[in-house]
Amino acid sequence: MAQITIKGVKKNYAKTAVIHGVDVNIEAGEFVVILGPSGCGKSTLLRMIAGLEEITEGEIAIGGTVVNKLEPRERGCAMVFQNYALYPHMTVRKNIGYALKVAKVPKAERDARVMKVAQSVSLEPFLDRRPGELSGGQRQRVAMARAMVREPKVFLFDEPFSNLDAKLRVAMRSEVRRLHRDLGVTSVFVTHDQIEAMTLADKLIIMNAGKVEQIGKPTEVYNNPASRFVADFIGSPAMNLFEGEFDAEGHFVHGAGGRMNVSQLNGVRQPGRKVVLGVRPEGVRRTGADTHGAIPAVVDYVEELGASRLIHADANGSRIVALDNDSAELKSGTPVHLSLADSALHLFSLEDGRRISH
Amino acid sequence: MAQITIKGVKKNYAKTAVIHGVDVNIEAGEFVVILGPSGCGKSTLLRMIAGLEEITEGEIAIGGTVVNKLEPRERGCAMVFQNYALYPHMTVRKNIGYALKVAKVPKAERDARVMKVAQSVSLEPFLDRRPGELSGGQRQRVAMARAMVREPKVFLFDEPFSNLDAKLRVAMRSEVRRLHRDLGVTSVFVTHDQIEAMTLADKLIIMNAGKVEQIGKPTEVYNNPASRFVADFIGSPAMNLFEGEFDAEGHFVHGAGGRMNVSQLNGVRQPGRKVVLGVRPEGVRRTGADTHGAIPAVVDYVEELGASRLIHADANGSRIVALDNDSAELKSGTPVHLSLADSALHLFSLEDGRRISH
Amino acid sequence: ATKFEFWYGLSGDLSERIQDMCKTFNESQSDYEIVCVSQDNYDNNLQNTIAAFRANKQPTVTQIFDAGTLDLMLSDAFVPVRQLMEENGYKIDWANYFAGVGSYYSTSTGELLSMPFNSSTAQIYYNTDALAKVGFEGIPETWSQVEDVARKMKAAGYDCPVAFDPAGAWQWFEQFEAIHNQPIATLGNGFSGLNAEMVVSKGKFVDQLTWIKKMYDEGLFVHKSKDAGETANDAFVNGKCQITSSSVADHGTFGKQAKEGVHWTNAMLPMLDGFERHNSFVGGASLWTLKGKSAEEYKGAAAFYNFLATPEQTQWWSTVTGYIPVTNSGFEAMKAAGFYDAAPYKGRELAIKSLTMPAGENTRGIRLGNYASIRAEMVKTIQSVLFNNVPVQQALEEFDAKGNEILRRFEATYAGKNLL
Amino acid sequence: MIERSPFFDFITYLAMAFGALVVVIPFWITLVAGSQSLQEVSQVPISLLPSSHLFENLAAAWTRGDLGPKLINSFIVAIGVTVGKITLASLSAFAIVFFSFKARMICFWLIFITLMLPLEVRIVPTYSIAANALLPFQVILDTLGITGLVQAVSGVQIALNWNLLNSYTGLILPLVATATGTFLYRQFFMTIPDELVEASKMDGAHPLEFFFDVLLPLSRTNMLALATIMFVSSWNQYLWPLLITTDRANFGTVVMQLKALIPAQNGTPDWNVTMAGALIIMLPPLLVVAFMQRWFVRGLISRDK
Amino acid sequence: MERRAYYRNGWMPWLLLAPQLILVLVFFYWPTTQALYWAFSLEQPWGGGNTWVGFDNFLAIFRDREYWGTVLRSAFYAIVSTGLSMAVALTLAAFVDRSLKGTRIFQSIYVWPYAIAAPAAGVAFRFIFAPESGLIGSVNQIWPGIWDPATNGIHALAMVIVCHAWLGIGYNFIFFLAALQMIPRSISEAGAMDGARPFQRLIDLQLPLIAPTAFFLLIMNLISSFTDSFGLIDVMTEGGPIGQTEVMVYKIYFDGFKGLDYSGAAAQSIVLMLLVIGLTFVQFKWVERRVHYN
Ligand SMILES: Nc1ncnc2c1ncn2[C@@H]1O[C@H](COP(=O)(O)OP(=O)(O)OP(=O)(O)O)[C@@H](O)[C@H]1O
Ligand SMILES: Nc1ncnc2c1ncn2[C@@H]1O[C@H](COP(=O)(O)OP(=O)(O)OP(=O)(O)O)[C@@H](O)[C@H]1O
Ligand SMILES: O=P(O)(O)OC[C@H](O)CO
Ligand SMILES: [Mg+2]
Ligand SMILES: [Mg+2]
Repeated sequence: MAQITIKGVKKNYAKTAVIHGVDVNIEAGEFVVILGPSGCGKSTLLRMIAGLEEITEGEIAIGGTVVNKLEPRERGCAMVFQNYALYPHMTVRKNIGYALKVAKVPKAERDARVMKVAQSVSLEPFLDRRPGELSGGQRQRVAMARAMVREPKVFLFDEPFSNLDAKLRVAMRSEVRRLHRDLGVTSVFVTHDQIEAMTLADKLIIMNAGKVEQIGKPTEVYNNPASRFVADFIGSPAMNLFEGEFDAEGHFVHGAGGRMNVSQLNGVRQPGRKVVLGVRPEGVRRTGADTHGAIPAVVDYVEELGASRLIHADANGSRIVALDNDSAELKSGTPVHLSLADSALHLFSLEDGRRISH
Repeated sequence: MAQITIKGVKKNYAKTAVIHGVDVNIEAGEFVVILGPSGCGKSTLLRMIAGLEEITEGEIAIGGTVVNKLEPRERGCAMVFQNYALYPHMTVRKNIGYALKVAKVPKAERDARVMKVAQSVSLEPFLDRRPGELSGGQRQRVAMARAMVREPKVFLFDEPFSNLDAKLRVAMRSEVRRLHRDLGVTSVFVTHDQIEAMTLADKLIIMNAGKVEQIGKPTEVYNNPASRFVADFIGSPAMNLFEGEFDAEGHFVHGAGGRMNVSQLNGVRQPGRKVVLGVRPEGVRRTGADTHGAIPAVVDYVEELGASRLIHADANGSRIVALDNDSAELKSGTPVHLSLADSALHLFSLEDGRRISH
Repeated sequence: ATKFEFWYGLSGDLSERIQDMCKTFNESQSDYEIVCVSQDNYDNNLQNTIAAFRANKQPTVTQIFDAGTLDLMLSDAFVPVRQLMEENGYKIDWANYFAGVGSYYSTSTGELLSMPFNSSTAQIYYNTDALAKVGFEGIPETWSQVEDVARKMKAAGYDCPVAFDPAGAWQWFEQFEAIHNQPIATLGNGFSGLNAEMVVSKGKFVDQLTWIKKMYDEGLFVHKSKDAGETANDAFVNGKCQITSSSVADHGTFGKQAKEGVHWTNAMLPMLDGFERHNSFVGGASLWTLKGKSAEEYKGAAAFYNFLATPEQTQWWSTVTGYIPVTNSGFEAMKAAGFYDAAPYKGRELAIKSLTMPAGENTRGIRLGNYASIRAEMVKTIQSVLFNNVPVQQALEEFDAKGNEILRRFEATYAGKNLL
Repeated sequence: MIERSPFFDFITYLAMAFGALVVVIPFWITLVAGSQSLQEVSQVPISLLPSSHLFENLAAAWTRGDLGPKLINSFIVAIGVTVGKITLASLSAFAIVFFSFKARMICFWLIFITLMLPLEVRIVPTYSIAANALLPFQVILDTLGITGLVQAVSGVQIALNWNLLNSYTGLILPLVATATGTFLYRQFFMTIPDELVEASKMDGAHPLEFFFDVLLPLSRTNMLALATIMFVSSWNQYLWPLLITTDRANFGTVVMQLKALIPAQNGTPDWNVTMAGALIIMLPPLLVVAFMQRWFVRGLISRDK
Repeated sequence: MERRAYYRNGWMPWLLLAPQLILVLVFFYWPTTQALYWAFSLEQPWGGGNTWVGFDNFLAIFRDREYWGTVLRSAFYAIVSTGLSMAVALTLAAFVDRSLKGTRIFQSIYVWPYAIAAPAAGVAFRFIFAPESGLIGSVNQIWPGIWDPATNGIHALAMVIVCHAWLGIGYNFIFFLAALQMIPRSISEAGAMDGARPFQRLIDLQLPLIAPTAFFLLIMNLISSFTDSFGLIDVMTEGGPIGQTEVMVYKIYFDGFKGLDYSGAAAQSIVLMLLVIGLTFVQFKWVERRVHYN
């Protein structure tokens, strides 16, 4: 259990800058998830913590010690790789015990520790198999056991579930959660799956193009996205985002002259101000034509989700998605009326994409 | 546009039977999705339609003609492969036009048709690039364009989106839908992603272990799963399924002696009958301790989904998941009370897993 | 003109002389054109000839060395030269050929099978300055004198008194056996049957090899070979070694290549004390006419042989190389013309002298099957004695055993055939 | 890699430099000796710096080894083998990998086994086949009685004869016959995803269209690797040309000439000329490898994922 | 998994295979059959005929001490040259695999020996190892007679073996490097995270993972040392001194062509063939049974 401090960290590959200066503080025992689109630098950041990648600039400290110059083995981190990176030629037992063997832990103690860890992730029956003879989920557990056995100060996970199918992913999620609850080791978990991120994180770090966009609790990030990028990235189906401006009457004008009554945004409705208005599909509901502020729209198509469905519609040239629980059939071309829930509006600057508080 | 009739089709690889007899009727112009877990034989069935796999037994007819003995090129099907299977050394233009070239379509006509198709999937700017220089989504579109250019009678898709990330998948979904709406070509789409299946299908075929489990509209399948397998497979988070039996008083007894009041199942509650009771998480709600029939449970953990959250709890030894919109924090170990929505109960035979109507 | 091929096994200077000869022949008449192809050395030429014969691509005429004579005789692949010449209307006085030469290439009944061509025998070569320096008067004639001289040379500061190349089994071994009338194999070295047996380990060569080994160990014989970086001949003409033994064919080459200030002479091979000198073996090669060619080509071959047999040609060949004239008349004519009286040809008559010494039952020649392989075994045998200290008696017994194996194999291969 | 300590990097460079030295020394010595005069080359110890006589030596070697025509022969043979092998190998590998027929595995093994028994092992009998490459067919005809039949009917005696000795065909064909190429192509073809074949089937392409339109363009890197291997190995053939050419003046290859360049039994030990000759002989394949090495290595590292 | 994208087409595969099959039949199976026949008979060198002798030829070579000497020498030659070449190549490949700056230059140099004809290398090495001149000759200046491949069979053999090993470096290097580079990087990284240092990772992780390649190379090298040694020996020592550098192939050539003993040579060829087939068989057994790691 150790605190991790990342100060002004940058990373260049040859000439190209990949991480542009990241500052993060991770408390001891915290479970931090780094989330971001592919190529944004998540793995790079994680690997710099691990010591697998040199730090171009800045400082990383683990448990108070600056580790910039330390070899991976000296940092007390354990890592679970995306493709598990199990040693294919060793049995599960040897895979798990390899770190101990390298550390010259006596055989008896080693065996005991391997056994204990294997039990904790229900791997005892497979200890003498090779990774090739295991299912995806079992391999994943071996990777975790291997990380656990060293009793590291920090766990690092690089998209550990991305090779698993949906069902297994859900199961592994709860296993990781349990692991963290039991051991309480500081963990950094990289993913680009937002459900994974939302459900696992104590603290969520949203990265984009080598920069941190937002740090916060999952609900905080969901409910108060700090930028247009985060708003768009978090939540599935994605938030409806309309580019437009306020007119003299304070209406929000968008698309091919669509107008929305957004009186709840009082205070920021400077006429002519160019903004992006965001509202989640669950904040858009079907309503009667006579409802105040109802937006007329035409159904494009409907996506059936089972319990609910998504209405994709066109509102004056802007695409809008609404979550609907009604099961009546809606043909393409049907006119509907939609209203935006009051509390659910988000506003971002069109220029820099930052959130505009209201 | 052609009708597809699959009659008593079986497939063996050497000695092992992989498809055990499938009968399906696909109407001309219909969009059919085959959904099932990995290895259930979806691809095999599709490939038999395409002519890439011999039919061991039974008959497949396309547009009224039995095609069992026809070469792929004689069947009038086009196929989009999971990993696109683009010709890596050809430009996009050549990839799309290859089928026409092979068919000896004159160059001028070929170019015109390629151009038209490319326009319809917005690929014109990339016509002279190689597949390696395209993003995943663009490649996917090339694969579709390649299938479209031949103006086939049937489109076959084998998990065409499984290599795309979540955002792109949603986008491609609507593109496929548009394509089908515009061309109206009979389509068979294989996937193991249920969202994809639910949202795309006119008709859903659920397969399991080489057999068809259920055929129907997506909502029908969601609301009336024909078997325990379908119930478990469709819906995310998955349906809660409790194995148990009815006691003398008609209560449903499960787990470590948990009892549920399921009076709405009147008529099928023979004491001692062993059944599986199913209820979707959205049919499980938190309720007061004094509500009639409330089930006491202990929170294990809560998964934050952003708009809502899932409460994973233990009810007398049975795991139960409830969908919750409340945002109050729920620590592990908190006792709660849950109630099952009346209309949402499903009952399956414990023996053969078939649905028990009530 | 009819073209026909002649393959030969000489290289370097000697190869160029052959080319000269071919040119002369081609220019001397217009009916035939001979194409002369070098195959580098005798071994190669034999192998390539066989290979070509099997493929029906053989030359009309091929030059086969002494060691391959029996291989040819049993091959059923040639046209006997006497028959060839008769059929083509040439009258050759076969009796004019030196008896030793003729008999080597004839059947037991005296039928000459191949055309004698470049005949030689072995000689010993001395650096006369070195001999003078150690105060030896004249030329050593016995091996004990050679030993004595070599010892003195060593003492006088010569690093390499005698150049010795184990590959020279022909001069160091075969010719030794001949002049001492020692049998290499029974049945007159195989002349009277394919069932001859090797007997080297039972004869005088045991002592001789023992002596060579002693000389080698004392540094009086010095190993000179291609593998060692410098051949014995080179070492001799460069003045680095003072004595060497080689074919008289090299007499001409030595004359040309001897470094400034290196004075040398040749002599018949030395004898062991107390032995009567017998004739040495004819070395070199003869020309064989191969079967399977057209009559026209045979006409050409015959014309070519006839051309070789002319006195002028015999004399020219003998002059530009060190090979001996193969006919009595040729030799007599040259002698009469004073050819042998002065340098650079003086000394070559010793080869004839050596060849015409009294004959013994073991001096007719060697008629052993696959003899090239047996010779190669002898090279190994000498090497193993010198380099690996294998006891001489044992080494030679092994050599005999090895040789017998080769002979028996040959006999079995040609089972049912008899010596001609 | 992971550890980046300067000390370890230093060790790495040191080891690599040492390795380079081991590899380069023979080339260097060849060059140095080839550039020296007879006196210089005979010195002990030899100087390790090149001298100024390279061109004379090259010229001397050129004439002594008659390298001009021999180089041309070597090129003809090497290119012939390369082209022939690539053609044959790609076709047969195509058949073996992409077609389903009963004797598929038997054919594969029939061809593959030849990989295990290089020419050197069957020198002697191979020679006789070179004398008449049609002999097997003659024997087949004879044993089937066809020869006799035809002779009885038409009076014509069937005598198949095709002599390969002293011919380019003879130098080339037997080297083309071996399975290296087929094996390499097979390995590569197996990495071609099934879907690509299927896509072309769906596009209506004939197998040969698939072969020419898809497979060949895709195997370009492998083709280059194979070409390199084939060129080098056929250029470097020694025993076979030695055997099959009795007429060395017209059909000899450069590598065979090496022996002719080694100082002769009673010639001067002019190793400088020998080495200059060796230099000429080594150069073409070396250039090919140096030039192709990028593709060469890449072609062998067919990462099948 | 078995490929499934097969074409079914009656005659086409045969048409495609025909050229190769015919060549293989003519140049491989026919001569091999002939060798088999010769090995059981006595073939006259000039092709005049032959007599059936059963196993006599084999008995003859098996009774021959010299033949066994050649076999043992071949084995020694094979093991030492293979070991040497592979060890050097592996070491170089392991360092190159670190892909430091400038490694590519080294990498391309290491491939060079592959390009060189064995006889050409033989000439160069013969000069380098010549006792009276060359590079190694200098030791004779200090200790006269300490190095003499012309008379010392062991020296001569060492000289040939070193040259053979050198020739193999390029080939071995490429394959080792390819194998090393095909190990997922993350395996090494996992090793590093587990605390293993580079050398330990080489031993514990990389070597076991490239074992199939190493084994393949081992067999290829062994086979090549049986067969490719001919050119080298022919220009370097011609089997001498005292036949102490004579290996099996050289003896086959020598006995058959120089010694005109076609049948003995054929019998030896058959023995060598069996040996090589045996080795290849071992390889296949092993490769078949090799752990499929993924
Ligand atoms: N060795 C390298 N050399 C050059 N650029 C690199 C290297 N490794 C990564 N990059 C680049 O750095 C950027 C960040 O890469 P990184 O692997 O950290 O992304 P990521 O967020 O983990 O993406 P993913 O979700 O796809 O794993 C990418 O643009 C990538 O192309
Ligand atoms: N060529 C083959 N030989 C033997 N068995 C095969 C072959 N191809 C497929 N199978 C087996 O047939 C079954 C069905 O395979 P299929 O590819 O149709 O599954 P799928 O439903 O498409 O699965 P996925 O979702 O993983 O693609 C599997 O158990 C598979 O192992
Ligand atoms: O060098 P030559 O021509 O005299 O021949 C010597 C021997 O007879 C060859 O066997
Ligand atoms: Mg990553
Ligand atoms: Mg599939």
